[in-house]
Amino acid sequence: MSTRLATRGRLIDRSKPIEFTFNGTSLRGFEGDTLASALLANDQMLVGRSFKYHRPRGIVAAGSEEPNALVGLGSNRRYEPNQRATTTEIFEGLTATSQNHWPSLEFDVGEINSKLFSRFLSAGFYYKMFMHPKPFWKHVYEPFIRHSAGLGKAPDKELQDADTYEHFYFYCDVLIVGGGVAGLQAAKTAASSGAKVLLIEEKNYWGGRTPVDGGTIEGDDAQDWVTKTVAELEAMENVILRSRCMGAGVYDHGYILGYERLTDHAPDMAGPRHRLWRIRATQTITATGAIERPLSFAGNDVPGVMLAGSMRDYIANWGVLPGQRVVVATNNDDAYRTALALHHAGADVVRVVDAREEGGGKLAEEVRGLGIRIDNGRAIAKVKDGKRVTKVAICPQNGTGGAREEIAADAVAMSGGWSPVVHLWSHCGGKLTWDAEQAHFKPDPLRAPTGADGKAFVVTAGSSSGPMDLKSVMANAAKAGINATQAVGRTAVDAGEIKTSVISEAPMLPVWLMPANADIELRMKTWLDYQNDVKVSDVQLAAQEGYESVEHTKRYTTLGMATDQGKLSNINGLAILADSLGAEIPQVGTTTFRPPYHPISMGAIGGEARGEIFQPLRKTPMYAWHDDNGADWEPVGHWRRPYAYVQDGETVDQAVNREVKNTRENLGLLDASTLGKLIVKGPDAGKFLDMLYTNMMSTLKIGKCRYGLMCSENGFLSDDGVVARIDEDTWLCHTTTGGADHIHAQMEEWLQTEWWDWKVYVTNATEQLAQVAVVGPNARKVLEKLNATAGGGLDLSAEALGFMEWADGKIGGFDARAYRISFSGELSYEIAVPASQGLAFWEALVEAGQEFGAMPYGTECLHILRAEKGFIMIGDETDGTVIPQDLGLHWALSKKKTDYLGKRAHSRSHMADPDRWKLVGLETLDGAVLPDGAYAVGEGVNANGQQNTIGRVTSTYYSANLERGIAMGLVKHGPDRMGEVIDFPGLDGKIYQAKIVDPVFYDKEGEKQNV
Amino acid sequence: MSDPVSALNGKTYSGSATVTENGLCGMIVLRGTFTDTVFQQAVRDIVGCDVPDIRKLVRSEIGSAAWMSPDELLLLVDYSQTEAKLSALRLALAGTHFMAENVSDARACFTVTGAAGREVLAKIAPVDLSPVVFKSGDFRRTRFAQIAAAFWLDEADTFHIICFRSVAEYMFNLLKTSAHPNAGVGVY
Amino acid sequence: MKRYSAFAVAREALRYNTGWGRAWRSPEPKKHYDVIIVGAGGHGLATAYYLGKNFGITNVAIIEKGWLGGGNTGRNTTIIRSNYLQDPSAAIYEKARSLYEDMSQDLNYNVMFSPRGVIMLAQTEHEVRGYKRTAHANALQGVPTEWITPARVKELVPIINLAGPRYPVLGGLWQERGGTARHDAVAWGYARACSDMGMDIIQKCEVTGVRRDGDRVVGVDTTKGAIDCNKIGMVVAGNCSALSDMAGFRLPVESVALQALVSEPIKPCMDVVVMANTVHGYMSQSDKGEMVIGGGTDAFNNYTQRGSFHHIEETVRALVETFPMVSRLKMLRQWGGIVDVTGDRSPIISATPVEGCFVNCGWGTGGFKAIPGSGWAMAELMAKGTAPLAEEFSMTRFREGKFIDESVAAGVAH
Amino acid sequence: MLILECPYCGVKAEESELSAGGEAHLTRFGPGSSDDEFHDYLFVRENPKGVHFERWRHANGCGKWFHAARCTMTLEVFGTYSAQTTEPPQEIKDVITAKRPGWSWRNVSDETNTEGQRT
Ligand SMILES: Cc1cc2nc3c(=O)[nH]c(=O)nc-3n(C[C@H](O)[C@H](O)[C@H](O)COP(=O)(O)OP(=O)(O)OC[C@H]3O[C@@H](n4cnc5c(N)ncnc54)[C@H](O)[C@@H]3O)c2cc1C
Ligand SMILES: NC(=O)c1ccc[n+]([C@@H]2O[C@H](COP(=O)([O-])OP(=O)(O)OC[C@H]3O[C@@H](n4cnc5c(N)ncnc54)[C@H](O)[C@@H]3O)[C@@H](O)[C@H]2O)c1
Ligand SMILES: Cc1cc2nc3c(=O)[nH]c(=O)nc-3n(C[C@H](O)[C@H](O)[C@H](O)COP(=O)(O)O)c2cc1C
Ligand SMILES: [Zn+2]
Repeated sequence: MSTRLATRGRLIDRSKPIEFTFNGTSLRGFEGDTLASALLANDQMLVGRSFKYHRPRGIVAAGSEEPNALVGLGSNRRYEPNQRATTTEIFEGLTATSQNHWPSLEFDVGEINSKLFSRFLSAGFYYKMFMHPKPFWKHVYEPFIRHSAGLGKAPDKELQDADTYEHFYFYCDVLIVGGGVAGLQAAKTAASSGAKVLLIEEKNYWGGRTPVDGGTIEGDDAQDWVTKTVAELEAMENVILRSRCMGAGVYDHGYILGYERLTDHAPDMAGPRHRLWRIRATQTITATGAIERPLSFAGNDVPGVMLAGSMRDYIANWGVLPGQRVVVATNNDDAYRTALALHHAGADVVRVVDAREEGGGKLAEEVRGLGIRIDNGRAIAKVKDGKRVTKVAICPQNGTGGAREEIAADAVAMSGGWSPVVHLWSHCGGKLTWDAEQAHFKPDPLRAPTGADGKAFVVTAGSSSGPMDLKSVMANAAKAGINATQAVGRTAVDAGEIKTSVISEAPMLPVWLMPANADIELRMKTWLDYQNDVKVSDVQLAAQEGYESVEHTKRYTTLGMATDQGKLSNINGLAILADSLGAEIPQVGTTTFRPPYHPISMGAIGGEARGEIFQPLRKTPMYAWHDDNGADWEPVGHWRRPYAYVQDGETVDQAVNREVKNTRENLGLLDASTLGKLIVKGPDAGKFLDMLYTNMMSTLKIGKCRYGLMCSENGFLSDDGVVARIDEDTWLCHTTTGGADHIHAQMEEWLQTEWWDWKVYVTNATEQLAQVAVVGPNARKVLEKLNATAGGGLDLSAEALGFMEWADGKIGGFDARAYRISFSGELSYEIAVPASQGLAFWEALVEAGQEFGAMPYGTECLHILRAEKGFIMIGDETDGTVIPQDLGLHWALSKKKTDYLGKRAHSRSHMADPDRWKLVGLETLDGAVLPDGAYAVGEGVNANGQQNTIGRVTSTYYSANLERGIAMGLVKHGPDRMGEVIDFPGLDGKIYQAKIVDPVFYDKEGEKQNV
Repeated sequence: MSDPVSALNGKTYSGSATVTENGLCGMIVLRGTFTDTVFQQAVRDIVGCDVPDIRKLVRSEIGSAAWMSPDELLLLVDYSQTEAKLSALRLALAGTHFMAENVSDARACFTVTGAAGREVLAKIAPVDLSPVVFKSGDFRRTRFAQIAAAFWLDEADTFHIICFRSVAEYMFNLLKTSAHPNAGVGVY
Repeated sequence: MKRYSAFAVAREALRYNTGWGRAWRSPEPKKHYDVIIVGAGGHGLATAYYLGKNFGITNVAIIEKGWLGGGNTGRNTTIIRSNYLQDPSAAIYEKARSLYEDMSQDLNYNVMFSPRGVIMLAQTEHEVRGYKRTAHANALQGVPTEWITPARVKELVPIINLAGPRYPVLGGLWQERGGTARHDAVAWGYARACSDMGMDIIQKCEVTGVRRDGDRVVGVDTTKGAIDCNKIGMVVAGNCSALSDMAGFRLPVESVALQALVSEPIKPCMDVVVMANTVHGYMSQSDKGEMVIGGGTDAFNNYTQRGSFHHIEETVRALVETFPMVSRLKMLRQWGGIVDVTGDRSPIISATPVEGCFVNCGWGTGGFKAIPGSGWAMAELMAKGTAPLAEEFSMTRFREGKFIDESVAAGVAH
Repeated sequence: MLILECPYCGVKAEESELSAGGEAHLTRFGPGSSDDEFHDYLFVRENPKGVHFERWRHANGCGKWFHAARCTMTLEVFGTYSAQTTEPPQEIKDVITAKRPGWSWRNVSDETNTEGQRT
């Protein structure tokens, strides 16, 4: 029976009762309780079911190492699976449900796995079976396995998380992780140097275990020392303390993640739920303490079997007595503290089972003095199975488990010794060394993780360094503070020896199995990894089958792969493995420690980036107008561009067709602001552009424009656009929307890293200007009307501004630059105005254009218009594997220039291959639209049995002007095969027959644009 | 010609700090050789201050100059005078190798005021914003969450932020989220 | 070797599993082998297996510096698909996928190949067109794939947020026969089968030099001494540049870190593999219940098996947007692998300038799915000198400009 | 998450402010070069385990390219330096020699004082 004590409980406030529910039952706790302590206070020993065997499981630990007590917490938009009861602070209205059982926690059908099949479900059993009949894996076995695995249930598929998250970048000289006495001392020492110090502690209280374990520091009772020290640190300007903030991971170059849980303990509080601290610390001190190891005996997973240290935590911290009749099993002196705590809290310590023949030291004497029976050299043979502890069988440690004595008990406190928490030390490459005396791995200070400067950047402090007694812990912590401070170039005040109480302890005895030669029946009931149901026999089987590397054993048995990452099981597991292999533990080594120390929410990792700030959304100055006027948006990089403007009663396709016709017949307006506009200036600008473009740009006359192509060094077409020469040493290069940033970056790269002696400057002016394409037979009319009505002298007549020319001036009162260029084959002007007037200019055009039939058009119409004219589009006709020659763009490849990017590449054998597919137009025989991406089939199959192909569609549209499908494609020997009909099988099963034609479908003579 | 409008037309939000889109600001990108005395004089003539030190912004009555890179300054002037100053600058530098372009409309400007300003920025920019490290007159180019930005701190502890115009709304929402009244960190 | 079966498991259970022997032997190296495979990852082991199975070459040693399967084979997100755009890729990945279907039976080791289907989401017009193109190509390559509507996507992936809102799902390329497999088991199954054929798997033995007689390879130096051989297959993924240096030739490869992470296990909530390339995230659920999530690659050379956290952040951000419920899951563990990336991001299966020395590398971020097909082709190449599946993957293609570029159809390589 | 100090603006930039640009000190080969030269220029990389020289750009910052000397096994940064150079400066080589005696990279090593021969 687990009960709440009338006294004790330093962390709870009995004046503040709290109601919460567990599996629908209303229970009470106090402010300061964890869910685990509150459950225990209500005698709720059974809290969950194990992963594989669905064994009844209770709370074993009191901190984040807890493997069993995982619950589903909250509901709806605040539901979260797999929350640890031991790290969950209770609050009014908390709802928790246990996991991994059906139909209920008490009666779980899955338990049959444990009762009947457990011996069949040994390590790796599924690799050996479920192979026949073959389809059964997908349809029977796998679904079954998946449903019985998996722990908590998934959050609702449709609900958005109710909470928000954020990040915080923080920089300090010394970061201390862990706010136990060691962390506090290290912080105090480091802070004395004036260094900027951040101290983080995952729990909501300071001091770690010491106030529970007792002792004095500098003459004060541990708790008083903690209170005093915290106050001292809080008063210092150079120190920041954060509780509820876990050191989650240590990454390269001193980058550390802090995971601060802001509202988990009070979900109704406004503000972000979690904050991910992205800390860059010159030195990090990990003062993360030590974790107690369970003992490996049969039935060590029965609810009521608990870590000894945790049991006294429950008594001291939360005033909860987990059992009335308790057996304490140990291989070291520390567990006697639990015996004392139990006794003083009123429990009956029915036996202390000490595996050591010699027994314990001073603390043992004290226990014996209280009349408690201590059995030396003995072990727990077995705890009787069930939903809670009822009987404990005791036997000699050096035996197979025979000669048992059975005693009645309702709880067992076990201690297998303590292991330093070395996770953070190890994340970034810190190495460990084996301490045979204490039987644990501890950090090897000579092989610390190293940072950007090649020097160690992590120091450990306190029990996470190895020493377990208070005196050495404090000395080690102070030293860590001094070392870290030195490493940041400062001098700490050396406080000298820190006086503490001293209790000498007898040496511990490594005990990896209880009893030492436990028979197979017992080993099959002896748990190593509670959550993943890995037993001693599993590890032994893995070794027997040749999975000898500790990494193989881990993966074969799943030891240490559960949500606790083996905090309790790893060392015990590898000791068993070492024993099975006849090897020493350090030879076997550990598995790799990886972040996070303890699972962290995905929400926190994503941070603020959700909803409208999931990603930047780039908007042109006319964005709002488009949105108000029916824009069907298309994402283009981070931009959003109107695909079409849908009017009432129209489908998107109808809108596109309307726009296509209207632009050719009347007037279309396109927001072309996203096109890249790079200004290139300098005495060597012409020479530079000649290198970047395949054609000649240096000879372009001022006032003129030229269409240019760019290739990568690898020869592939990468961008295109119209280049205008502005003055003697200035050019303006238009790029594609996607190309703007990237071509700009590329220009800078060549200028800075290859031709750094060339005098050229580049500025990306893309966003300075809003650009509108005014397209169609009425293009000139609308602009002239603007000039006439609103003033503006720019002469836009054919004579003053010829095709492929540009001019600056005022149009309708706006400062403008007009380019007479055309991507549609129509009379067309592209007009740039300052972005701050883009919307006004656009609106002016729309209004003035009314009488000329002006309509805005979107990207799809743009595509169709250019396809009707056989103009290529980067990203359609090109895909990163296409060279200009494939597209019949030889005319744009300068013969005069000795060099330009891509030129050398074009002479490689495959690029000069006459069999390359070449651009042609394609017309279906029946006028249908060729399917996008279709391939043309050739004769036969290739060496791998694949159908041979001879071409593919690169763009295909319905042309409303021609009232038929038009397409372009790349076809083997295409230009030589005009008029031939080739077959394109569609995904719909139909074969589309298309004639190879010239790619210019509309206005072949190009008369329309030249008016 | 109609009145020029900034990306968000002066939108503002008050939380733990006040975030304001600042309207249009005259900005000239000036590239050239900093050590050239002609260049230095031109800068002095246009904005009334010397070429700033690395990662600094200097101010005068008539304008400011910010260090963008070893060969690039950002000159801040009155919006209405940008074109005139640009012409003057081009004239002054004629014959040297330089580039001067008006980028006023390519950018959006924000201020963040209030005691929580440092924290608001520290949630989204990987920069040490502690008062001993980042001081008034410091100018820094970095990223704000997923976009490039530049910012500086003035004597009145106001942060000034510049980003591209197209992402003004993203920037505003980012700062707004960061300045949520219940999301104070409490370290600065 | 004892056959694995439900019957054997039951029988052994009754005698406390005492009768199970080793899955593979751990022998000392012999002085000479016909073939030495360097690297006991999936590709190396599969190469050895098919050398034995298809060509009767069994005097083979597989030399592994660490533990077998501990390289990228042991740390990948296990996505298997063959809906590639380019013919040579589709051929080898489809060969691999079809071998996966029978692998458990063939090896008598359950590799848990789970043909649960793979969806590649199209979230931009560009992707729509890219995937339609791939679907057309696949139809002619004999790879059954299907272009599916958003409604069908939602049916297959109930946890998805179709509306975006940023990148609404416009459809997807669906390969019903794609899926996942238990990655470790693939290595272990091959290892067991190789060992059973008499091949020697030598673990904890690093190849430190390649011994040549003129232009011909004659053996290797290892941390366990020199070993002679007639042919070498270098199948060491991220370490291939180091190995080729030993042999005296260079490879067009760079080694970079690729990361992955898993959530805590939850009950089944997603039955297919989803790849969302626009936002850079992909995810599946393992049989144990974790959401298995692939991250991005660093752009710098790195041999630490760790990567930079901002890639994890980017991936998780994308997944929270795509699958809102992910927000309230927790990351359990993250890790990295060192992947070998070539100039066109497609692999190399090739003879080399050194006679008798063959190389298989460059699988980069996506070679788990290829393991059986690659082993098949590599074995044929080593045994016969040519192999149709390997033909186009020769290292000379970079000289000719004959790339195999998969990125063109909005695709990524995983 | 690396930090590299930009030699131009002095910012100790974290990786997310930078973009990595691959191997340093490549010689560009254009028309007239042999197939081997061109192939190696485009594709063959040192990819060393250990000392490496590479290019980075302070992309979310001053925008400048620079060079870094770094160890690919430990990620230690030996130094950063100007992009406008065809070989690592002597100071950087000295730093590396002190930390990694016997190092070599392409034809640069702790002994030689090459004139930055680029292969
Ligand atoms: C995070 C991540 C996610 C991935 N996701 C996917 C995915 O979803 N789908 C997919 O298809 N692919 C994926 N991949 C890629 C896939 O893992 C690899 O392509 C594949 O596993 C490579 O197998 P391999 O046998 O070539 O290499 P490895 O498995 O790396 O084996 C190479 C072996 O060579 C050994 N070796 C190296 N040097 C020496 C030496 N000198 N002497 C002896 N031995 C040596 C190594 O120790 C290693 O064991 C992913 C990779 C990573 C890292
Ligand atoms: N006699 C024994 O056998 C024995 C064994 C173990 C500990 N002890 C006693 O325990 C005390 C140890 O003091 P200490 O300060 O070294 O350890 P501690 O366990 O008291 O404190 C460590 C603190 O670090 C925190 N922490 C751990 N990982 C963290 C992370 N990733 N992020 C943030 N916080 C984290 C913990 O919550 C804890 O508060 C001493 O009094 C020692 O004598 C004794
Ligand atoms: C598909 C897959 C699923 C995994 N699932 C888990 C898991 O449930 N628990 C766990 O701890 N690790 C899991 N891992 C990660 C491994 O523990 C390990 O990190 C990975 O294999 C890399 O090895 P290393 O971390 O030892 O370097 C998984 C890995 C893969 C590839
Ligand atoms: Zn810089």
